Amino acid sequence: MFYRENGQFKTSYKADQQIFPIPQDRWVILAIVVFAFVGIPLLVDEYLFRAILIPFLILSLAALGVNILVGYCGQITLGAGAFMAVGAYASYNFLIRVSGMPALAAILLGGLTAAAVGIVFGAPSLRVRGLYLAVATLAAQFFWDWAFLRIKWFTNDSSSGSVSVADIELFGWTISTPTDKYLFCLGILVLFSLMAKNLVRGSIGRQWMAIRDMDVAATVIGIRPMYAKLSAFAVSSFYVGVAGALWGMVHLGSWEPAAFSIDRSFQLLFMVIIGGMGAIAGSFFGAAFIVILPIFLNQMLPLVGSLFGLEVSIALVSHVEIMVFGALIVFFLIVEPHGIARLWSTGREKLRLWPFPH
Amino acid sequence: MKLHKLLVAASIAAIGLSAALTAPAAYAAEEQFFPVLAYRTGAYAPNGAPWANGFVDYMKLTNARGGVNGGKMIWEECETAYATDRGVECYERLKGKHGGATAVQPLSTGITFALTEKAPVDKIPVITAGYGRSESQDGSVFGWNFPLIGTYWMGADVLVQHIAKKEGGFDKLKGKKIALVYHDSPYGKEPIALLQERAKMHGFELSLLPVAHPGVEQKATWLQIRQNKPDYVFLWGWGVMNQTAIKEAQATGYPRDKMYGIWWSGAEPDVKDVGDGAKGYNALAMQHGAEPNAKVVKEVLEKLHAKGQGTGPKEEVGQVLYMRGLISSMLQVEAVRVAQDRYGKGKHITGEQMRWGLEHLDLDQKKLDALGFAGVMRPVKTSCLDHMGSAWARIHTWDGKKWNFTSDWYQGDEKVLRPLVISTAGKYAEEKKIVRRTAEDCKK
Amino acid sequence: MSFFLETLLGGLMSGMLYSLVALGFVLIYKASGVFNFAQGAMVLFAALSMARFSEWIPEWLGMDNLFVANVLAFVVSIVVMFAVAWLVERLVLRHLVNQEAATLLMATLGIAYFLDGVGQAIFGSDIYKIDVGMPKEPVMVLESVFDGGILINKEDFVAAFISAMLVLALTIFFQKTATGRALRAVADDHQAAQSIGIPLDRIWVIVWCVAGITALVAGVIWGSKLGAQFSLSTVALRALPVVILGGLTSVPGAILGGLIIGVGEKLSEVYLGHYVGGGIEIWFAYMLALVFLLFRPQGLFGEKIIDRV
Amino acid sequence: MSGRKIGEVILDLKNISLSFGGVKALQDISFDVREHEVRAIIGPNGAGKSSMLNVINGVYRPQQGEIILRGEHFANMNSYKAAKAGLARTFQNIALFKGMSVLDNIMTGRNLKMKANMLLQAFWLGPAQREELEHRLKVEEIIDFLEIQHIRKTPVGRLPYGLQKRVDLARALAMEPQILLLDEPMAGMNVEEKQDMCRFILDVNDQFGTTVVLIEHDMGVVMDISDRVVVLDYGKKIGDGTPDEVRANPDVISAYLGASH
Repeated sequence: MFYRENGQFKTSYKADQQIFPIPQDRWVILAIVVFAFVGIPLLVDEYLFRAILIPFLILSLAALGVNILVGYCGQITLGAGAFMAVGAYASYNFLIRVSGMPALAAILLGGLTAAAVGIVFGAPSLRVRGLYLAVATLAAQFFWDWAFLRIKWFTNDSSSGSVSVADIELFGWTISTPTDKYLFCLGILVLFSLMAKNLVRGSIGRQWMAIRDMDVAATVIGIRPMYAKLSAFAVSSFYVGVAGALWGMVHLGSWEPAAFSIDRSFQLLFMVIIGGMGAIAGSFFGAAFIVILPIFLNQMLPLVGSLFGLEVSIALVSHVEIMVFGALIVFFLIVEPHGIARLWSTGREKLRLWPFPH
Repeated sequence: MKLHKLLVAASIAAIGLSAALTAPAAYAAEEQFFPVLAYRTGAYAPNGAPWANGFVDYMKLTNARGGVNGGKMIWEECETAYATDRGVECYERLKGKHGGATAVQPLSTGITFALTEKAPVDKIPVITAGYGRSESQDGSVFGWNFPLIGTYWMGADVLVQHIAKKEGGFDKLKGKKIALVYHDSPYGKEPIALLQERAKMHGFELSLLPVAHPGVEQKATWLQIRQNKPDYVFLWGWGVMNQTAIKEAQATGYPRDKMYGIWWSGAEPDVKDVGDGAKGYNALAMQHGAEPNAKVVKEVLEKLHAKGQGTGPKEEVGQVLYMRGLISSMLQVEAVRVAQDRYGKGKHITGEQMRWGLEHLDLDQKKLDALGFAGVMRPVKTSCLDHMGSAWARIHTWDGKKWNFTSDWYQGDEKVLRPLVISTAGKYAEEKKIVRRTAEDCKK
Repeated sequence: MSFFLETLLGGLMSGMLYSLVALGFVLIYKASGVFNFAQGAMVLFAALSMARFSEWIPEWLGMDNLFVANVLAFVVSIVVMFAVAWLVERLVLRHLVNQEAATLLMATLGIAYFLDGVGQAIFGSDIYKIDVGMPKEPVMVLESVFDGGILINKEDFVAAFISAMLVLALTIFFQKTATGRALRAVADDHQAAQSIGIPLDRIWVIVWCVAGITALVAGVIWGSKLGAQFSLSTVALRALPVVILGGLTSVPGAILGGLIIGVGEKLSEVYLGHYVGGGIEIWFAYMLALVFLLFRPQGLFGEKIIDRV
Repeated sequence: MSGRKIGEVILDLKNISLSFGGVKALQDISFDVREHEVRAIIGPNGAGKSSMLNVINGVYRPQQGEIILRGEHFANMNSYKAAKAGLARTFQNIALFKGMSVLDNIMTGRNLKMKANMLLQAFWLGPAQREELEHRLKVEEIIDFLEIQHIRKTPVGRLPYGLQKRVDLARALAMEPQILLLDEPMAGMNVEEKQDMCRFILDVNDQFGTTVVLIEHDMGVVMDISDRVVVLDYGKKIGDGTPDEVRANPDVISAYLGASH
């Protein structure tokens, strides 16, 4: 009833070009962001912060990056984990090797390093696509897995190959409690989401989508595939790299290359497929879904089992978990290739028309 | 469309429920809660499962014996699949339950690294019996890590001592070639620092041969071994990597009796499928080996498995990894007892009190015998500065059917270990801006 | 020299197994344009099925003959793989006809996860033994020619022989039988094949069945070597560079590509690895494939793809 | 043909030959296009018309021949250079960006003229925002011109065929091209839609002075709207001239007109 646009008219193209042209949407989103900053820290306990909310924020950021590449520019990647690793180790090295380096700058530089590496490994996209590109990105994954294990310089000669950092500081604010970490990641995510939205609604975003939808036609109207694809790889890897830096330095505190293994790459791709390719919101839905589902199954299945007098072992739970992931991927690809984000917007369309469905 | 709605509804329900389920539950004051970070799936499941079974069985046994001064042990399992992030999630989920976890045992060096950062904040001791970071023996820097009764540096040290003895003295090691075949992870890399130190001391040649996770592809590794013909091969593998290594050794004709595994490469799942092919293969025994005749094993069979209350299959009881889980569990239960002696018998022990207990563990032979561990292990005595407590180990050898002890007891050489521990821990302290605990602090 | 030959032989033997998995990739890709990421999961599934049924069947029937048990387990496993093929076509592929290649690729990734989960839920996640009587001890040959001779693994030779037999059988199947010819027709032109009355859905089921059999053979060989366990599913990732090198549409390409990757991996690891600390074989294979991609995207024997506007 | 004045040769194609493997798609073709004129390329199916357009804007590279665009010589074009030089085109089998809205599709046509860098865009800072608005105004003019205001925000995939063709034209027009290449702009349309499309083409030619090169099957339309016609058959040029001249050319009659009508 309140979700009605009657009587709202745009009087300028500027008004029409806003991110959320419908005022109700604007207010709802604003309310969510305010709640996330103010309400959640008051309500939530440490477990939710550490085990769900912080991973959710960081993986959303990474999924956002993957979505730019896969969803907006139509280039497949199975190496996102490697770019997270590059971001994490690069920012680690900037932090410990350059004295007086502010942590935030180290994180952003980590992202930029990942962007540069992304451009190198994205170069094959100029000649190949689909499966072949997937192989190129897998090459990145395996190479960096190896490099961070083997090249001691990257890990500051740590004997075990595992690195750790102290709590980071931001303009005198030491980020140590879960709430601090949450707020820091949330701030970055909000900023980066806004930037991503701006990019995809502007000319660069249109170039990416043009390349995705019909690359020959895109070239004919003067879009350079090289610039469009490599910029998508760069921006995507930047996001993924920053996410990697946050994952290592803020969430884990100490980590090893296995934290960014090929499973992580698949997980990020799944987030984008399930959440919604080519939709910013899809990245959040996908990340939320994939972070929560295993925890949910872990707690629910034994309960459900006990209703029927069965004991559900943790082994079975985790088998069921990967089965559910697999089945959901197939389900979404068949039934709703645009993922949860599309389900959401379909629901919203309905709401706009409610209670008159036609 | 219906399916769509169902899906949305399910996701909302999921969020709501997991929030509801994580709300702190009521607990009885005298119960001690232990999270069990296990892995029964993935590439390392065959080795992770028996450990977890032994671990849980001892807590069951403790309760069957009437608890610690009447206080019961309670626990909850969480699947980590040997993945660090899942392990961290498990830890976060479980650490606050039932009035807070008393201690946690990650059973993964990677997870140990992650939890090392969290333990001082949460004030929950991290027990890593026979794994984890070797320098965490230094309790003045690693206040919350307890690599009880064995670290990888100590293990590697004992292996070198053993072959020196076989060769007839450390001076005979000069010019010898030793190859380390290791799991390419923090776990596998741990012994490198010590072995390099020893190589410098005695002039043997150390070659490092990493094997990528999960370790099923070792052909190239063993071809290199065949080319270099090292005098000894040390194996630092886990899960399927171990039996693959032994099979490849068989296939390339490397003598199994020149192979020495760390204690995580010397259990039944590592050799039983290779059968005769593994005959002569040696591994370090972290004090205990397979102990089918131990008193405590008989007690478990009698009090738990005979009543259908055992965890896992009955045949497993007494096997190497099962025993490791059992001992790990026993050490923490005994630490609870020590803490209760100071903070009140039958009372609930907090993480901080548990640390005190772990730092004042003193299991002499008499206590061990009483617990049914006679002949299984040697006394353990920890202190504020020494979080390992015991550095004894021996070698056992597979005869095609079972593991048999084939050496005397060895002790890790303090003169070699201590400086390495101190300097590495110092580097960590510097990185993390940690102030060393002094003898004064220890008294608190 | 003798060491070089041993390395070469070792590489060829690993390569043979890669070829077997790559063959599964190629068969499905040729007939349906789907790149089947789930081939590795199928190998695991088949190996688990083989291992467990050879253990269960004697229990059920109360007999004690390893050979009969193995034969029965093999037959049951074939039936299981056929069921998998049929379900995949029914539940997944049928609904994704004419979708983009990338979508199909991701769908098979989903299938892979699902199979990994189901396989372990049904058959368990321990290491299981497949004992088909493969010889384990090595022999030395050519001792008169080289100093120390060359070490040969009988097991590898038996495996290579079985692989070769399978390839031969498949070749006969494709060249001589009506179904085989129909499959080739589909590969050449979907519409043409349909217009002469070959039902596409049945072709897909058949080709997934054939891929299931190659997965089973690969699973048995590998399983008897390494034990049937979870890590087998990662083999798909190792065989992926093979098809890039050999070309996605070429059976000889899969075989030759497998051998090249196998040899390349081992030689690089043994001769280059220690300069950089070892463990380079996985990414070396991928880099090899990547370099290849840049210069000859269609692979050694693949058909050139021309984009039409 | 009111106020416009046909000018000098703007695009000159000399001895173009193109083959795919063994198939000769174009053999030694030469013709020119004058400024402001409507130039048609006709011929039976498979005559090489689309290939000709693809050569002109650089999608295909001819093995021989040269393209002279406003006095500049090119052995072969590439699509980007062609777009920069003021060539725009539409496609026979509509090549719209099907995941994007009509407005976004047309906005892509402004791409070459948009200069704000990525950082400005990311933060939606002054210049980027102003630029977006400026080009939006231009695009809205084209939307008005082609009468597609009502479908602005619709994803192109949901539009009927005729409208898609119109959006395709709009996207090309958004580039403000000097030469517009149209590949069968009226294929598959009904009479009414064809009339609309004819009107749009002539208006573009008339109001903006855009040179138009078009391929079309409908002879009536071609003869009505074009100034000069080139006729291809089996990759060879068999006629060139005004509609009347071509209509009278015996080769053309036998090869094309006679055969198909």
